[in-house]
Amino acid sequence: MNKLPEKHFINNSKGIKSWLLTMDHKRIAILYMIVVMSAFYLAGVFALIVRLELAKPGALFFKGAAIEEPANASGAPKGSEAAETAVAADETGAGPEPATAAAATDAAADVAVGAEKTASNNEYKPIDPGMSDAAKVSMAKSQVFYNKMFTLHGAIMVFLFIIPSVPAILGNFLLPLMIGAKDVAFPRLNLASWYVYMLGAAFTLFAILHGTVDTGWTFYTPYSTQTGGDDNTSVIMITMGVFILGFSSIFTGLNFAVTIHKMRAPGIGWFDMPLFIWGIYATALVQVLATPVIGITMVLLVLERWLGIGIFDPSLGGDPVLFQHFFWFYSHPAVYIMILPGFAIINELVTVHSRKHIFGYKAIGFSSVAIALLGFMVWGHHMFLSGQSEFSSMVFSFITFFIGIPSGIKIFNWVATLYKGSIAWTTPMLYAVSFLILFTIGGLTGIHLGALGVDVHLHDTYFVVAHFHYVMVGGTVIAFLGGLHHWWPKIFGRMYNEFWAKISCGLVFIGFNMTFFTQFYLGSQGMPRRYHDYSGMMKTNLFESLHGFSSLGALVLGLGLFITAIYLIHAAFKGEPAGENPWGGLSLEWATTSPPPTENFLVDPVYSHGPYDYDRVLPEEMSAENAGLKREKDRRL
Amino acid sequence: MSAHSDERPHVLPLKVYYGVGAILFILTAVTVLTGKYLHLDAMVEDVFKLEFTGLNLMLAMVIATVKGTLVALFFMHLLYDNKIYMLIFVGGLTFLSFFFILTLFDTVHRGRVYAERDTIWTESEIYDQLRANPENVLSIHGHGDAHGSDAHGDDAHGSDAHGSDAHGSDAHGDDAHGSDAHGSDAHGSDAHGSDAHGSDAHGDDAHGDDAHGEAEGHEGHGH
Amino acid sequence: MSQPTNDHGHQRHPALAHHFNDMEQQHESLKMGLWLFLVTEILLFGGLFGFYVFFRVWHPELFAGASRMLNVNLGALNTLVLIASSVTVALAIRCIQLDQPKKTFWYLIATVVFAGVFMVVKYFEYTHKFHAGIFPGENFNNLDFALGKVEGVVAPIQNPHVFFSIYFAMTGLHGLHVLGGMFFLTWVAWRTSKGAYSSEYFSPVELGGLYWHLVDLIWIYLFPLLYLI
Amino acid sequence: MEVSPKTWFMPKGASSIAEDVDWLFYVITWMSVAFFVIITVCTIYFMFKYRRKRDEKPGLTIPLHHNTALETVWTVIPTIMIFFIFIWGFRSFMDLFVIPAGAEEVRVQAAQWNWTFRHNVGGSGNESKSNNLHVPVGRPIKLHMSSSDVLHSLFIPDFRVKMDIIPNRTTSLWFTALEEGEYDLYCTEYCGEKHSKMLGRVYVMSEADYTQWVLDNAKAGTGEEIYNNKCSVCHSLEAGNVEKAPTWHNLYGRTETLSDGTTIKVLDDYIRESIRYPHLKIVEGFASKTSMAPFPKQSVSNEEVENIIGFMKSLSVYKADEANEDPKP
Repeated sequence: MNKLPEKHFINNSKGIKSWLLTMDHKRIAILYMIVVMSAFYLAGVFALIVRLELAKPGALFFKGAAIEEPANASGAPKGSEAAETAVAADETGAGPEPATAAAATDAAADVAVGAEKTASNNEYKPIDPGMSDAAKVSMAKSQVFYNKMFTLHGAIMVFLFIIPSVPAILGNFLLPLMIGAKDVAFPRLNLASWYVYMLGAAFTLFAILHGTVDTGWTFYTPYSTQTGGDDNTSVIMITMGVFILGFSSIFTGLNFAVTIHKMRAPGIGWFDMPLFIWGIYATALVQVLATPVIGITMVLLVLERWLGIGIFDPSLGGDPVLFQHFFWFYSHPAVYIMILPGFAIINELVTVHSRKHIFGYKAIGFSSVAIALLGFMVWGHHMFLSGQSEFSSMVFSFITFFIGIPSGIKIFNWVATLYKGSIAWTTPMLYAVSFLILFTIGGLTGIHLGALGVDVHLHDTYFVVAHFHYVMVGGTVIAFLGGLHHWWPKIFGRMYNEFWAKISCGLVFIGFNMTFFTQFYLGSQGMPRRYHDYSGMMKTNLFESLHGFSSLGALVLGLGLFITAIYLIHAAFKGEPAGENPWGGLSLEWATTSPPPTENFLVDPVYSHGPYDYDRVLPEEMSAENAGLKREKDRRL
Repeated sequence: MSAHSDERPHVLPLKVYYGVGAILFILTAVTVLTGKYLHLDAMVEDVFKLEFTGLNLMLAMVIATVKGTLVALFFMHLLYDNKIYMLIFVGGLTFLSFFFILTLFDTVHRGRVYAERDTIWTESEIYDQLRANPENVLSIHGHGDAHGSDAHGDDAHGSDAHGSDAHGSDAHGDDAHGSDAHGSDAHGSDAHGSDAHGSDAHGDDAHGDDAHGEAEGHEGHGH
Repeated sequence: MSQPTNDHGHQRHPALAHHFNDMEQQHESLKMGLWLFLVTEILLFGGLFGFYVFFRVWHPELFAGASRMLNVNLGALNTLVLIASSVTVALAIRCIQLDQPKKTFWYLIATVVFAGVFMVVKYFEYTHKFHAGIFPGENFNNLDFALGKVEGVVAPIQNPHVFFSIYFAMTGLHGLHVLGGMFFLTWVAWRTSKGAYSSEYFSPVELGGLYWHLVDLIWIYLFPLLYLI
Repeated sequence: MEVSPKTWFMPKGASSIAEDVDWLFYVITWMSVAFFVIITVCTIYFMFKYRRKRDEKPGLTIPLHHNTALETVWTVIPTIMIFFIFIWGFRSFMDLFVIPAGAEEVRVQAAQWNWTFRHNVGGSGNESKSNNLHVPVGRPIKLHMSSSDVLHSLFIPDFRVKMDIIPNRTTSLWFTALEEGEYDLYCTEYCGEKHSKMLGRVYVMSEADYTQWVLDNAKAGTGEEIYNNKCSVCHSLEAGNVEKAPTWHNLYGRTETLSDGTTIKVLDDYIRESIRYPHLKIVEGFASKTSMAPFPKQSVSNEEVENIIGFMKSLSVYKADEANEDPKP
């Protein structure tokens, strides 16, 4: 039976200091894993709250809000008024005079539409005047609460989980192993990036606790420069948090790019490395080139709020669409920072578990880099309707279509890799297959949103929510889960429980599709995004049934992910030892003990075979003692 | 990795550094002189009857780019180093140009289909407030002389009718450009107002010899 | 791959990190790392240059008029000072490559002194503006532009605070980078005086120099764009 | 152009462009389903066909590294298909963004959490205001939108139209309602606490009902009102009466020569600028007369400036869309 090596990177030095001041890329990967996964589950809780709120029309939380509690608890700039909209607003059409909710009598509500001398006075009013005061107070409070929840769900998922997740955890652990290096190029910078991440997370946490961040994760001005009135702290806190997290992302990207260029073991050329490295390289390029722009945008947003420098706020001579350009110039390459590591993982899962040479190595490698570079020219498709000029919408739509090609090529290549393989139905393979299916749906619905005419109808509706969840959750998160299961034995040296893994994979797949496939219909039927409540519409009951089903799916997805956490953590400590090469992989990380020693290899590796040479080399011949096969260097023809 | 690296990395002769330094100095002088005294647009218009705007800027940019490439190639050794660094440097600039060009597609063509869709640039409210109480407004020519109402024509359209500043309302009609001698600046009456910015009291500020906005050197600043 | 001692037989250089094979790989890695960092700096300042370009395309007259207020002489002086500092830091690198730590030390000190002069001149520029009530953003407190009383400009300029916000953002961020460069170069100079660097190991000096050249490069573009239009 | 039916995917398409948008949506959907089926069937089939038996010791697999022919096929075909989709998408985008001539203009003011729709009453400068949008059936309607605080976006799912509303700009969209009835109207750009309560209804009525509704709701003419108490002291409405200031009769759209000799066309921007900065472009012959004092925002708000422009439009024969020569003063 396999047994653990007595000395490896986890037990070779004890104590909290040895972990917190470690220079070992493997330990930093585990430090990242702890923090990033807890951010994932925290944001997951926020997602569940959002879904429960939307399960039923009307306010779910703060049901029993006491009446004497004044409604404007949120200190919204105009004083949150529960009395509904009033046309009798003054000439400048500014928002209606704030009327304190508690004192609003029903009479005031009826007359509010102004002296409209209409034959049929059943003019529609968004908040039906018949609502009792308690209902109005609870509606106002739960609205503010909901806005905060979806903002924090978005911000924490994007900045704290999905951008650092694969590069910082699996990338950190596997990059030096896969290219035969002792460590990443700058170990101190690697540790610094973890501490910078913690600082950024602290800022974000403070913004959560301080509590008035309700701008959405995109911080669109002029709302983000006005919300919260003169209480600047929480918006400045979260934007500073994003600015600092940007540095952590830059440090990781810079570190990986230099490592791949300079630290490869002798004999390993660019086409002898696993495609995981190509994916991580493309991600590093995007991280280094895109993140500074969000840095300067966040700094200027803070200056706009604090000093009023008049660059984004139209009342001070700025232009809000310019903020969107700056924001999306980072955020679209950021979605490629999210998906490219997902692609990177799938290469390894598909080849190792079907024991077959990758189909089209160069095609996949170069398409990763192509996506990374093209990703910088397409951000305008987020802004087709934001008032940008028609000419730029055309240009962005045209370039956007070309970015669909490389991802399509990748999917075809992976499917072709399965042909004539010997496919083991292990959990990582199940995750890889569900990635192929779900990411295809995500990618194809992107074409709906790229086509200008259709985007007018679908923009900012639940169709967009479904699309990016299919690409992000169906793509990156599922690939990440597959990668975690695939390399869990290598990181901790212990195997997880295969039965529970398959159960949770099934739950995740079913729950995910229940939640988000219904949202495609919700979106095309016109349900707008970021709506706390959809009562009072003509389609309320249609939306209610779809939202109900979607919320049910969210519970199933949540359950699946919860089970995953349990058995993986259990396996890390008490799983039975997994041996050096449980899946029969050929890349260098399987040519060392699991968990690997601190200096990664027992003996320094030299290139002996390609990572996907399943047609020439049997994985069983590989062993940790000789760091791969001790064969004379016969490079592939 | 080259197993054996020559001990002495590539070192440039001394005169390359001094030469490049000298060229940079000269180019700086050229760009300053052309910037201040040479009005290319006007010259091109009388000589070639062609309507161009921003030629000065283009010339300044060409000179700046020449200086930039000199610094990058010689001082930063891009010419002699591994070409990957040149690729990284130029790559960064290309991505920056992607950003500028594609965003300019939007900002320049906004009103192209319908003029009404173009951005309406309104003056921000801070100037209305400044006009409303001009006494603590500072000015280029010196401290806090109340600009109150010697604006173009009668500005007293209900916005700042209060006559608190000692000047009273200057003569109507067009204001004498630039030469509004403020010798008799009623410094006393609103001394507290004008120095509210924590800058220590200057005593007699450099009122007299303020040569049109370009405070020569810093003799005037006593701190 | 080399065993613990370098395969040339002689001892590993003390400054060679454990995970690098030889000094050359370490030096090249550090240089590439720095170049990638310089790209992030270029894109950071690129964002600000972006604001300059977009707002200038929208309001050419604002930029032309408001830049009258800037003192071209001080700007030119600053440019010369920075170019001088660029020359001295380049000579510092050359000297350390020729194993002359003494001269390197003095060249580095000269660079830091030039940087100091740059910051002092900038301090005067800023205070001159603050006295004229030109603060970034909302607390802009000067009506000369709105009333068209700026020398050489007839029509009233709308929202001049936008130009000065961009001006303060750009020169402010650049100033911070100059300060950062001063600290780093002082630390390197101190280490040079301690004899830490030689022609075999001089990466920190070169990195400091490259960073300083970039700071100078950015000012070379900043100066004409802000002062000379 | 008939109403496209309500299907599983799309709500009822009650506007002229709905049919074209739906067609493009279905074409993309069926193409996507085709690709999806190919990929899923291949994957599932390979998974089952080449499944590794429980205790099978896997040997070497076939050396299939790449197949250039297959790879070129699956690169070229998608490129052609998406290029076709892009062309169709851009064409329908242009239909959506170019407003047909003669569309009736409704001014929309989006504020934080309510809509205000303003209809011009038969050119008398009067306006009727409402929180809900009332439109006649069959005629193109142009919504001229601006926001008074943050970003908003007007979305009518059944008409397939949506456009963001930006504080410092006026954006516009158009539609032609094909069927009378009531439709939902949403705000789709997150605008703060009551973003989900910023709803409205679109009442599509017959021509007669619509004109009747507009007359019933006419408020005091804001355009005329401002003129009476702020502008009438200098500007007169009769033709030729120019002793103090230019008459507004037929002023809108006329080409005027300024005191420095340049000529300009009196349109929205010139009027807005002259109200704020009157001394900038003074018509020749009026420079000597007592100069007009600027009207800052406190005295005449942006809203009222728009109404003045609406009122001046009603006093002039000039029509914005058709090419017509200068109206005589």
